[in-house]
Amino acid sequence: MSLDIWMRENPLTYIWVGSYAVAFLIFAVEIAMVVHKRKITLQQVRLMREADQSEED
Amino acid sequence: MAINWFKYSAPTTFYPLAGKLIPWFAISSLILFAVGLYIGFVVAPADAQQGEFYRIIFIHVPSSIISMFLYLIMAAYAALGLIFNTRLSSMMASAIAPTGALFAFISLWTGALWGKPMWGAWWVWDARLTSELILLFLYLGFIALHASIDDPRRADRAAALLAIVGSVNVPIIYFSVKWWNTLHQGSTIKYSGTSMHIAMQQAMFTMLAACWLYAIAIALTRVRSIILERERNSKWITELAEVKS
Amino acid sequence: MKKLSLISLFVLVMRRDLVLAMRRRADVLTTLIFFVMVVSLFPLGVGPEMDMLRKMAPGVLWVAALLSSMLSLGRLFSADYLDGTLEQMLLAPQSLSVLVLGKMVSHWMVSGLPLVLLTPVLGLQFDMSAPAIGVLMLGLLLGTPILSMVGAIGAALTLGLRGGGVLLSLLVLPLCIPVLIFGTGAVQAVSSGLNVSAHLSLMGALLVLALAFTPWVTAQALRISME
Amino acid sequence: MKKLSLISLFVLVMRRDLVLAMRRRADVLTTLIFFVMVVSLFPLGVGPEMDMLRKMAPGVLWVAALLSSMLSLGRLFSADYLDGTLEQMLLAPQSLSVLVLGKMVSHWMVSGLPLVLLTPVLGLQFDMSAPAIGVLMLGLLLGTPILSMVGAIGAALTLGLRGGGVLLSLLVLPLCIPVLIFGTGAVQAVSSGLNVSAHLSLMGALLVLALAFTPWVTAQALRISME
Amino acid sequence: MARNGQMLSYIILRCSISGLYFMLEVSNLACSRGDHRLFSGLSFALYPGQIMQIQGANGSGKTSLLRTLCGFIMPDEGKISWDGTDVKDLDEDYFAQMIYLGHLNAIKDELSALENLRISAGLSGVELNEKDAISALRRMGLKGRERLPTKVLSQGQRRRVALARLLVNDAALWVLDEPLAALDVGAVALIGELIAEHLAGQGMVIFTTHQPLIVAGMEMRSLSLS
Amino acid sequence: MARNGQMLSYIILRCSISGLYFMLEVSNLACSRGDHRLFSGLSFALYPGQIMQIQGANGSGKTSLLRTLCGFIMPDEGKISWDGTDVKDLDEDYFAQMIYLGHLNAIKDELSALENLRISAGLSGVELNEKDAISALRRMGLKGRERLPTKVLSQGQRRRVALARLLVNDAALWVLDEPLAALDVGAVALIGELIAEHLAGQGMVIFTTHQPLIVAGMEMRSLSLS
Ligand code: HEM
Ligand SMILES: Nc1ncnc2c1ncn2[C@@H]1O[C@H](COP(=O)(O)OP(=O)(O)OP(=O)(O)O)[C@@H](O)[C@H]1O
Ligand SMILES: Nc1ncnc2c1ncn2[C@@H]1O[C@H](COP(=O)(O)OP(=O)(O)OP(=O)(O)O)[C@@H](O)[C@H]1O
Ligand SMILES: [Mg+2]
Ligand SMILES: [Mg+2]
Repeated sequence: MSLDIWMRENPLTYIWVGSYAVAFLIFAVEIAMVVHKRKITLQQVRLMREADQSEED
Repeated sequence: MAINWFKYSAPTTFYPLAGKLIPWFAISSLILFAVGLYIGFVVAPADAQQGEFYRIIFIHVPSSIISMFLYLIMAAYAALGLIFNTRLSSMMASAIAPTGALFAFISLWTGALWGKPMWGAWWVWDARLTSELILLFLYLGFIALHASIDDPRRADRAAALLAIVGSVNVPIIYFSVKWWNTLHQGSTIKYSGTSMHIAMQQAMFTMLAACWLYAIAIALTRVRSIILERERNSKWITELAEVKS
Repeated sequence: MKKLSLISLFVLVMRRDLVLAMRRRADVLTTLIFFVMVVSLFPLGVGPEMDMLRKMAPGVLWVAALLSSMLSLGRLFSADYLDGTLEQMLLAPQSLSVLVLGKMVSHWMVSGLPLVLLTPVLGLQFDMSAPAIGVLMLGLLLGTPILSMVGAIGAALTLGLRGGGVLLSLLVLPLCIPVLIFGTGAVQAVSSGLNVSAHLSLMGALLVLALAFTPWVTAQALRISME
Repeated sequence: MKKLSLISLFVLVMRRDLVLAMRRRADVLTTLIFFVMVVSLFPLGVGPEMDMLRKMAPGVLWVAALLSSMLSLGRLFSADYLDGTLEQMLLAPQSLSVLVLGKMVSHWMVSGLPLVLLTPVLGLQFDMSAPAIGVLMLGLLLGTPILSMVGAIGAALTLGLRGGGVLLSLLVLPLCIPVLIFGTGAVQAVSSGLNVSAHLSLMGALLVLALAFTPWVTAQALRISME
Repeated sequence: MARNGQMLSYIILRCSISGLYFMLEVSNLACSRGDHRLFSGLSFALYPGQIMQIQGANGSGKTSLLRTLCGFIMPDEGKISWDGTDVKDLDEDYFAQMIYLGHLNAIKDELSALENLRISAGLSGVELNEKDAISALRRMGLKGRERLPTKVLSQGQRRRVALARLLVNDAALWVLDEPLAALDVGAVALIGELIAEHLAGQGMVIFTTHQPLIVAGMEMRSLSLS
Repeated sequence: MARNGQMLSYIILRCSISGLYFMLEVSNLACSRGDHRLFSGLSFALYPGQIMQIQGANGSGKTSLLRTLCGFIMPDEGKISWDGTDVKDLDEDYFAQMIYLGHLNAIKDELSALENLRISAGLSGVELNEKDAISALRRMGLKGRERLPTKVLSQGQRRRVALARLLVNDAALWVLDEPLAALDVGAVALIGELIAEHLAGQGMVIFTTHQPLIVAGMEMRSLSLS
């Protein structure tokens, strides 16, 4: 019940905290994940390349 | 003027191209988000019936629409990959899936938050809502199947078959739940004559465009990682500047 | 040596699967008992109000049918996969789709048909009216083959993957939702005195569609999974 | 060579199973999603009336939890059985019960705990009140370990039998009915303003009992199944 | 390739013996599993009456090669052709001409040896009557066990049931992955005989084994993967 | 049994070498599967430093005998004793002294060879550090593949991972059911070496195989089941 009252008194805060902040948080997490994945993949590819090079030597 | 489309469907050329495009998509998405939010929250007036709560629409509708379209795009890419055996299309499909699932999730989440003040319940089992939930399950099924198969080629092909069968199911789900008592409102955007305030409309379209650009930028970034991962043994990868450094 | 025709190949595969099912009679029975048990758990979990139970009945029965055919689907190809028979089937010089259809039909006869026959008893437990039970049975009769056939696609795709059973449900359940909705819709329609033929003919259409496409799709899925 | 203590054996087995579960992350997720999906199927089958759904909710959630832990139980020993690890475990010169307990605990952490954490969201979908959701979660927190442990006995007994999954449910579901009844009873009690501690403490007692006996019983069942 | 002249006469001969016999040709085949290139640039041809052993240490790619020949694994490069046509285009016509025996026995525990044999013959398109099936099983040394469920047979007996399929099929090409695994001395000799007969009837055999296999009077070609 | 005198000195010797070594004694053992009596009246004893091969055609009961020795199958008659005590009473103390390697490899596809080896050592009560595990795997010819998931290994490589357990365990009695299956020539020779070392350290081996196994400088006893 208290949530209902609070919600009606502060609609904009409700919208922002509940919807927009969550949505943008999800975007942020997704961006972080994608960037992290790129970092990890690049690292792996570099490692593989170094391993190959040391094998050739 | 013959453009060689196949040239761009090869990972070799697509990888640098995507790298060049991503910043543009990202920056314009950011700008449009700012503009859209400004119009939506400052310019547009409060709604007569719903008061301030209607402002959820500016994130809810774009994410709903995008989640549905992304599924079709994903299925189309997957089908291309399955039929013509083009590696890039399959990679695109698996790059799109997580974004689509997240948009479906955002749509559900924002819808639920909108439902509480409007309908007095976080969730009702009506047609729209249910089909959006099932869409989320279809995305998750695609992702789960892809993740449980280790051999990437088999994973691509199996997931593609699932995506195609799933896309046949999307309209069926949509219509089969149609006659349920529906709380969710129908289309507000019509091609001719609209009931919406002009600023509301502007805000919504701006946010829609911003979300699209965001989705594209994210999918392209993800597909670049996938290309790197899958093609790590080919020569052109080891000669990339970012790998050499 | 005499060559086999397509029909006799279909019959051979179907008969083989039925014979195997009879040799492991316990499997068939357990699917059935699972169905009965899931249906009976609800009154325990929900409480004994007859009015509510009557309303729930079609939904509960359909969900239970869905779940129990999901469970038995896990076995559709996996035994053949593990012992190498499936490899040999893919190397068979005949149409794989026909072979797959044979397996689907025998799966339905073993796991779908008995559920339909058991429905009246369970319907009575939930105090359903006779016409409602009739429509429920008709719906299940049209719907369970669709479950077997659509499920076969999922079974083929998840072949050899760990967690197959659960993954299978994840893939197949969303695809089966229309069947569930039409099936329960028909019963609700008859309970409120409406015409049921729309629902049932839609299910018939789905069945024809499934018959036409799923064997081929499943065959493709099997080829993908064997790589 | 250093000898292992019982505790470190327990930790070894538990860690091994958790590592395996993480390697097959998809499995863990799919169990969860299966749970969500089964719960969501009911409103589709039963119809969207909120009042009825609210009443059904605890029953549906408990039945879904029961089913999804049943399904994931099939994998508890079967992978180890098929690749011969179980043979080696039976030949281990340490207490088999400790080893089994390790497997049970990791099974619960992977398949029971997440369900508990997911319950609030599903409760909201069914429009349950906050205290009801709280009691439901507490009940599941006490009850899901019991399901894992009692289920392990069934999993051990049905080892290597085809149709294991269904047979397993058949054996284990009846044993789990008390848990279901106390669990849903607690929620109904809180909804009607009654005291819930009786139900919950009974479940706690069941949990202690299960902890004391099931590992040993499961170990015996494994020995029988391997002959 | 001084053999080609001789080959032609074979090809003409075989038509009169037992159906059509063709040749298997592999050119420039490359295959990788995971990131690892198993072999590349592999070319060979197998003509009627020839036998070839694939050799190599554990993990050198023998199984992978055989499975590629069956179309289970798609090669990275190269072509496999049967009588000049790519097997991808032939598909079911190719399958009718070949038989594959892998690590797995493809027999059902619940069915008897007899039922297993008749059904697997049926799957490969041949209708087999009971008498022929029994005599094939007897030849494989399973006398008295034809009607037992195969579940109770030992490792080697189960392998024999699987091998009986070779006797009831007129496929030209036998692809055998470690056919001798789990077999005792007597059975190994028997397999040698069967292969010799098959070759004498202008069949072709390609196989792997880590045990010595003696095929009387045949020149054994071998291909080493390293 | 002229050996018994010699044996006693062994028994005294071994205490100083590597823990306690006992003897395995089987008397009047009978076993049947289904209605079929596989063997009966079987008696033998195995002393430290001895090796015994169980011989017999397919289906003669070799696997059944080995599984009986491990306690998986209960014998119809007869007794198996370890240092004079019935193994049924010894139970876990007996298991600590023996290691069984069956048809199945007991390795997990998702884990690397290294993880597999460390865990299976743990299960048999031994804490194994990474360095020792790696050196055992290298000895088995798996260099460079220690950290790959075993799923991607070939049939023979997987068998090698399973066999590596023999190197990291100090059990006195090795029970090996067709240890050579799927192994190439090099690996077979290696197993011969390992067995010779184990015997030299007063270990005992009982095994079956259909392939010849040469164990340098050891007298091979054999037991025929028919
Ligand atoms: C969890 C709850 C909800 C879900 C899953 C959901 C889902 C959707 C979906 C899928 C669409 C896109 C439909 C289309 O473009 O054809 C949509 C659009 C829309 N939703 Fe929701 N919705 C939810 C709650 C709500 C609530 C509570 C409201 C307001 C009372 C609302 C208002 C709208 C509006 C105005 C549109 C735009 C319709 C159009 O222009 O076509 N939604 N929603
Ligand atoms: N559960 C059972 N019921 C009935 N008979 C069985 C059962 N298990 C095994 N047998 C029979 O027991 C005999 C011995 O089997 P076992 O596996 O011990 O043979 P083996 O000597 O190991 O043969 P192989 O060399 O082929 O591995 C076989 O003839 C088999 O048919
Ligand atoms: N799916 C896979 N992913 C990655 N590597 C694989 C995969 N399958 C096989 N390999 C690797 O390919 C190599 C060849 O395997 P294959 O089974 O063809 O060997 P083989 O010659 O048959 O060996 P064996 O004699 O031991 O049976 C092995 O080194 C194995 O590790
Ligand atoms: Mg091999
Ligand atoms: Mg054996």
